[in-house]
Amino acid sequence: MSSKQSEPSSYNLEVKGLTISRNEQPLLEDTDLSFNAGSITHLFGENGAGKTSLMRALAGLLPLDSGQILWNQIKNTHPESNFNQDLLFLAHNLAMKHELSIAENLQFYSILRGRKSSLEELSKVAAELQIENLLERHFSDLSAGQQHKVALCRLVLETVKLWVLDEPFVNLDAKTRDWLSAKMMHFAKEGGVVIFTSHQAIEGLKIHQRISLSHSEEEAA
Amino acid sequence: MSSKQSEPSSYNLEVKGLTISRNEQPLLEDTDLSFNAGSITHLFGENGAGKTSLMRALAGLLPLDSGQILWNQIKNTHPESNFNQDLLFLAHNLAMKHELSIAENLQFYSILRGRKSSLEELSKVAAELQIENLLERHFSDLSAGQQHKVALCRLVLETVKLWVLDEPFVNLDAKTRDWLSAKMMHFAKEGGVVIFTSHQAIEGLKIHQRISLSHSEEEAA
Amino acid sequence: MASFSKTAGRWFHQLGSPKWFYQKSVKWLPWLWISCLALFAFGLYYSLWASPVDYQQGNSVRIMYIHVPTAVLSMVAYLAMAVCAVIGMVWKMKMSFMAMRALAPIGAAFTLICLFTGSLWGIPTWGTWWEWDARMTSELVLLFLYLGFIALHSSFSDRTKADNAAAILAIVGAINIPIIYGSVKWWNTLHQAYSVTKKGAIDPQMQTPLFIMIAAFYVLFIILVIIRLRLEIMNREAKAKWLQQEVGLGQESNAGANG
Amino acid sequence: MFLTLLKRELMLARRNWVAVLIPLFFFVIVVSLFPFAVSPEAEFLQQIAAGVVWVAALLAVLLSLDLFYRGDFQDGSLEQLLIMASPIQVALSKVTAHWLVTGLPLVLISPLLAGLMHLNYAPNGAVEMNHTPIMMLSLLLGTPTMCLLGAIGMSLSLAASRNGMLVAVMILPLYVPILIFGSSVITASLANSGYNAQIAILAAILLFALVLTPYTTGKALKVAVS
Amino acid sequence: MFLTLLKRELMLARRNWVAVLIPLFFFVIVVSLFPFAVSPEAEFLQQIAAGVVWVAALLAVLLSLDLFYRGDFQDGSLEQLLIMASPIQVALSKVTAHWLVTGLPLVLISPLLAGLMHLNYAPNGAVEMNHTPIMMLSLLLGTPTMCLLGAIGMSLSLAASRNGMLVAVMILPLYVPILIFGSSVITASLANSGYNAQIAILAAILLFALVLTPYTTGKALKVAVS
Ligand code: HEM
Ligand SMILES: Nc1ncnc2c1ncn2[C@@H]1O[C@H](COP(=O)(O)OP(=O)(O)OP(=O)(O)O)[C@@H](O)[C@H]1O
Ligand SMILES: Nc1ncnc2c1ncn2[C@@H]1O[C@H](COP(=O)(O)OP(=O)(O)OP(=O)(O)O)[C@@H](O)[C@H]1O
Ligand SMILES: [Mg+2]
Ligand SMILES: [Mg+2]
Repeated sequence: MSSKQSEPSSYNLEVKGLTISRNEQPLLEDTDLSFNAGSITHLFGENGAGKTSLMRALAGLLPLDSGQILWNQIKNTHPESNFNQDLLFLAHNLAMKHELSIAENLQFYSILRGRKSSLEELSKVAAELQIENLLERHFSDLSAGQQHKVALCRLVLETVKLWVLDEPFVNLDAKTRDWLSAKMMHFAKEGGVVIFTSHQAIEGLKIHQRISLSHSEEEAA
Repeated sequence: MSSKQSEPSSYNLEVKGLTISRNEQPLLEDTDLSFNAGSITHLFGENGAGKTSLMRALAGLLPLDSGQILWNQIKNTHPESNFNQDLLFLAHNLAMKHELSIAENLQFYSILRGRKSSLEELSKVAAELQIENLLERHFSDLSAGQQHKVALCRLVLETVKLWVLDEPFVNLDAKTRDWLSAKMMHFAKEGGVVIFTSHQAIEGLKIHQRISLSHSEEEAA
Repeated sequence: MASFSKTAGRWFHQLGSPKWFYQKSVKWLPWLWISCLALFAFGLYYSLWASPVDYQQGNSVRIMYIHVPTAVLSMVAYLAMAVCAVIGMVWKMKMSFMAMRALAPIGAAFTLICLFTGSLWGIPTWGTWWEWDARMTSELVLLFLYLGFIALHSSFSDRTKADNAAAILAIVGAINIPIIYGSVKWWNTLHQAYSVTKKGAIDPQMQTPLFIMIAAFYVLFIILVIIRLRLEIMNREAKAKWLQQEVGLGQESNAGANG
Repeated sequence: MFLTLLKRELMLARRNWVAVLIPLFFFVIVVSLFPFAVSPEAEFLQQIAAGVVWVAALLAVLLSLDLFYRGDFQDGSLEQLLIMASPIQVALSKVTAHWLVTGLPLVLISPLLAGLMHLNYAPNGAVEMNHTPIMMLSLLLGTPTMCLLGAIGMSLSLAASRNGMLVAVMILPLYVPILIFGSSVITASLANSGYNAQIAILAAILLFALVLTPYTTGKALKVAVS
Repeated sequence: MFLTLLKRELMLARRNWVAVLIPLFFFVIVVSLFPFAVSPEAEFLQQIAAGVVWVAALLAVLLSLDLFYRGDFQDGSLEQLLIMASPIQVALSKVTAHWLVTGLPLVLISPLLAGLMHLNYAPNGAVEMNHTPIMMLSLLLGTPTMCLLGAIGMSLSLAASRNGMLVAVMILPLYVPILIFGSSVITASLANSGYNAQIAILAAILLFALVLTPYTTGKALKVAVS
């Protein structure tokens, strides 16, 4: 299922013998995967194939039926793996508080990472995404794409090593899609690991690994 | 801003001198638009340009600052225009109850249209969308794309004359995108009016009118 | 609007323009301040020195000269708020909503002062700072209404929505105030068990200073509303060109007026 | 259309039947707390019974508001309803369902509480009077008004904040008249004096609310989705 | 990490001064409903004060639970928190914030309510007793327990997605003992009898809850997001 890359690398996410299921139906069975530093992986498959479920399992949210997930050779649930600090998971749900302003929302997360981002940093990334005028607006008073952009700001404001992005290109206009592709490639170049899903093809994004999931059967791509 | 089509037609949505604003900032000013029977209109523009706001204004949810919306020459707020019965508006929010099953959710909306759809009809469209096994599942236990598919079933189950679809292609796999394009073209061919937004290009969809919105200034496309 | 007479129509129109109001109100303020100070000077002198000491209550009766005017204004403010709400909703007049928003904290403050002075007065006269007396109780409910309004309005970030929602609340509240007052009064007369020193007619020697103080507080109230409304305009029209010019020009003309 | 909407609301409530029970539970628990918290003496309980039952009913109605409005707002159903039906119909169907599911059960369960609070206690020897029907009548007239007023508050606060206490802060002051007249019906009955006037006033307030609030709630719902 | 999480919760709940005051307004308004419903006479009010203040406190805690748990669950924040921190930390931070934001202010403002409810009323001639500190103590011990138990109920109900609220209904009866002991502390003080036993029980319940509930809550939160 995965195209193994054997070059040694600083960060490395490995999945061994993974079985996960939803509603008592297995989605993945005894699967091995590996995601190396500097690589961008595209998970694809039909609706309901199990992409989101796999990502949630990687993030430690969905209990595994069997198998293990290793971050730098250490189990991801082990505190020493530092997995939780290294991971940034963006889900369909943007995880922003509707009744708070954009700035407040983003600052929570950067505080949780241990370093409150300054207002300048905030305005800088907001300016790149053309939402600098909206920093004081409630999250609920934004358009769908603007809300999405706010969530994307986290990619810049938080220093991590692994991005797990569920449908990050949805609702974005072309300019922002390009911005995100560039950010992803830059992050990978600096040694980060990127895993994302998308139903649309993204022009200009260099993808190193494609993993296809399909209903009850999986195949390498 | 709009490319007027002067052919006479059975259904016709016309917008005259429309001004709408958000947060006291105008998004559209004194705009005339017209959407004719049998046409598919693509609204496009950057994030935050006002596509959703325009659609909500068309649907009667966002109050107009000035101007009027005419459905078959009658104001849309007037009961005689029958506008509310003729309109199907799919928003970013899928408007489905998480604690109800798919079948219940869909049946409720068809009842509101005045005709409860039978279980066969339901299974038929669900089968087209590969969600026929999920009809008894709670809406919350579906994947993002499956949830979206459920909302799309409404297009088949409810008999209306105007579709206003906000980002209908989001989260869908390629097969379902094709299904939706085909449905849209079929609906238009039968004399329906389709207005939709999308940030992605949809292959195979024949679009009759494109309207571009942009921040604080609008231009015809 | 067509039914308005021509001058009234123009007035209405002008009042509806933040720019017009912002520019004109600067000129009204000095006059208002002068009359306010004069009324207060006169009223305070009259009430604190020249009026008689109450034979029952002694000097504590002087609290009345603050208590009663604030009580009156607390209700006037709510009424004004509701009127602004109606105008704002019917004629979609932004300025009216701004006035509504400006009135709320001022009304709440007057209500609070009325409650506070009333409680203070209660300690010498009734021996307790709180009794469930009809007037006091309905004043308390009024305070709650103000607080509800403010809480609602400031829970939105979209001003249009905040204005519309809060306006509905203000109107609903205004319809309810007479009902609340009536019910509380009725309820209170039902439970007359406890002793309140019931009041006789007011001595005219107290009435005159009281009227002066009421007038003084009225003017003060108007001044406060204008100031808050100007702040509100500055806040909301921050991006408008006229205001940006005005802030520059305004300083000059202020300096001219003061110097 | 109204019936369709009502049926939908009732179906949803049935799905969440446990959530619907919480306010009822709460009602019973709050009332039954007082014998413990205050004094178990029948005479005393009888005197506070009216007030306690009424306040508890009022709070129960308040607690249950969220269930009927917030969910529909958050998942976008509310705007669909407002597109397909008139705001007044939506408002009325919600209020009716809310009352049928919360208000009416409160009324029906109140005799139990009357027993707990020794509402019909008579000092030894005296002929026992039955005040329970009067209490039920007062609640029957009062709870719909509470639902109607609560609907306004809830709709206004939907778009503003998720804080359930915001509604309470806005609406509780408006409940004061109903509370006063409602509880005084029972008190008057206990004192063997007439209570027709209060009943009439309660009914008048209800009518008044019935005429005015659905329109207002509809407006407020429109503001919420705008 | 706990402190960071706590800070987040506090910031979230308290983003502007109005939001800070809403629970307090609520508490005051609910308490002041009772004089309308029961009677404004000081003697009466004094007797029901304990129960009333306790019920109002419970209600405030109950109504604010949603804001702290369901909101985070629905918008996906909860899973983000659980990715970044351990479940027990998340649970503890939520409970602490909830108490600091709802429970503590209630305790602090309760003297005002003691005044409104004439808690320290003494019939003419009698020496006035001050029961306010006792009331505050009882609330100080009782409110954290309510927050802890509420957290379990709420997170279990998030976890059991179907009939989630069922669990919440099961938690509500657990509040009853706290209510009874809490208000009886005040009643005992009013009756000039000893209240040390009740205080001790309240404290014991609190300790018990403090030890057992955070782990359970954390587990339930984890199940909820899976
Ligand atoms: C609707 C609001 C109120 C109005 C219009 C009002 C008006 C007045 C007036 C006209 C008097 C003078 C009565 C007289 O000497 O004949 C008075 C006295 C008094 N008021 Fe108020 N008041 C209001 C609210 C309050 C409140 C909220 C409190 C307490 C918190 C309060 C406490 C008192 C006290 C203690 C006195 C002196 C009573 C006495 O002389 O027996 N009042 N009020
Ligand atoms: N609920 C709301 N309340 C207040 N302002 C809003 C609200 N929704 C959107 N806006 C503002 O109105 C403007 C237009 O938003 P709209 O949702 O119409 O954009 P859009 O074209 O649909 O964008 P997107 O492609 O991101 O969906 C934006 O600037 C946005 O900030
Ligand atoms: N919360 C849930 N509870 C139970 N079952 C679920 C849940 N979410 C998804 N499922 C089921 O698990 C399967 C995989 O879902 P998943 O969300 O992983 O799909 P996906 O590949 O992300 O699809 P999409 O492209 O639609 O996002 C689906 O069949 C779906 O019905
Ligand atoms: Mg998915
Ligand atoms: Mg949009």
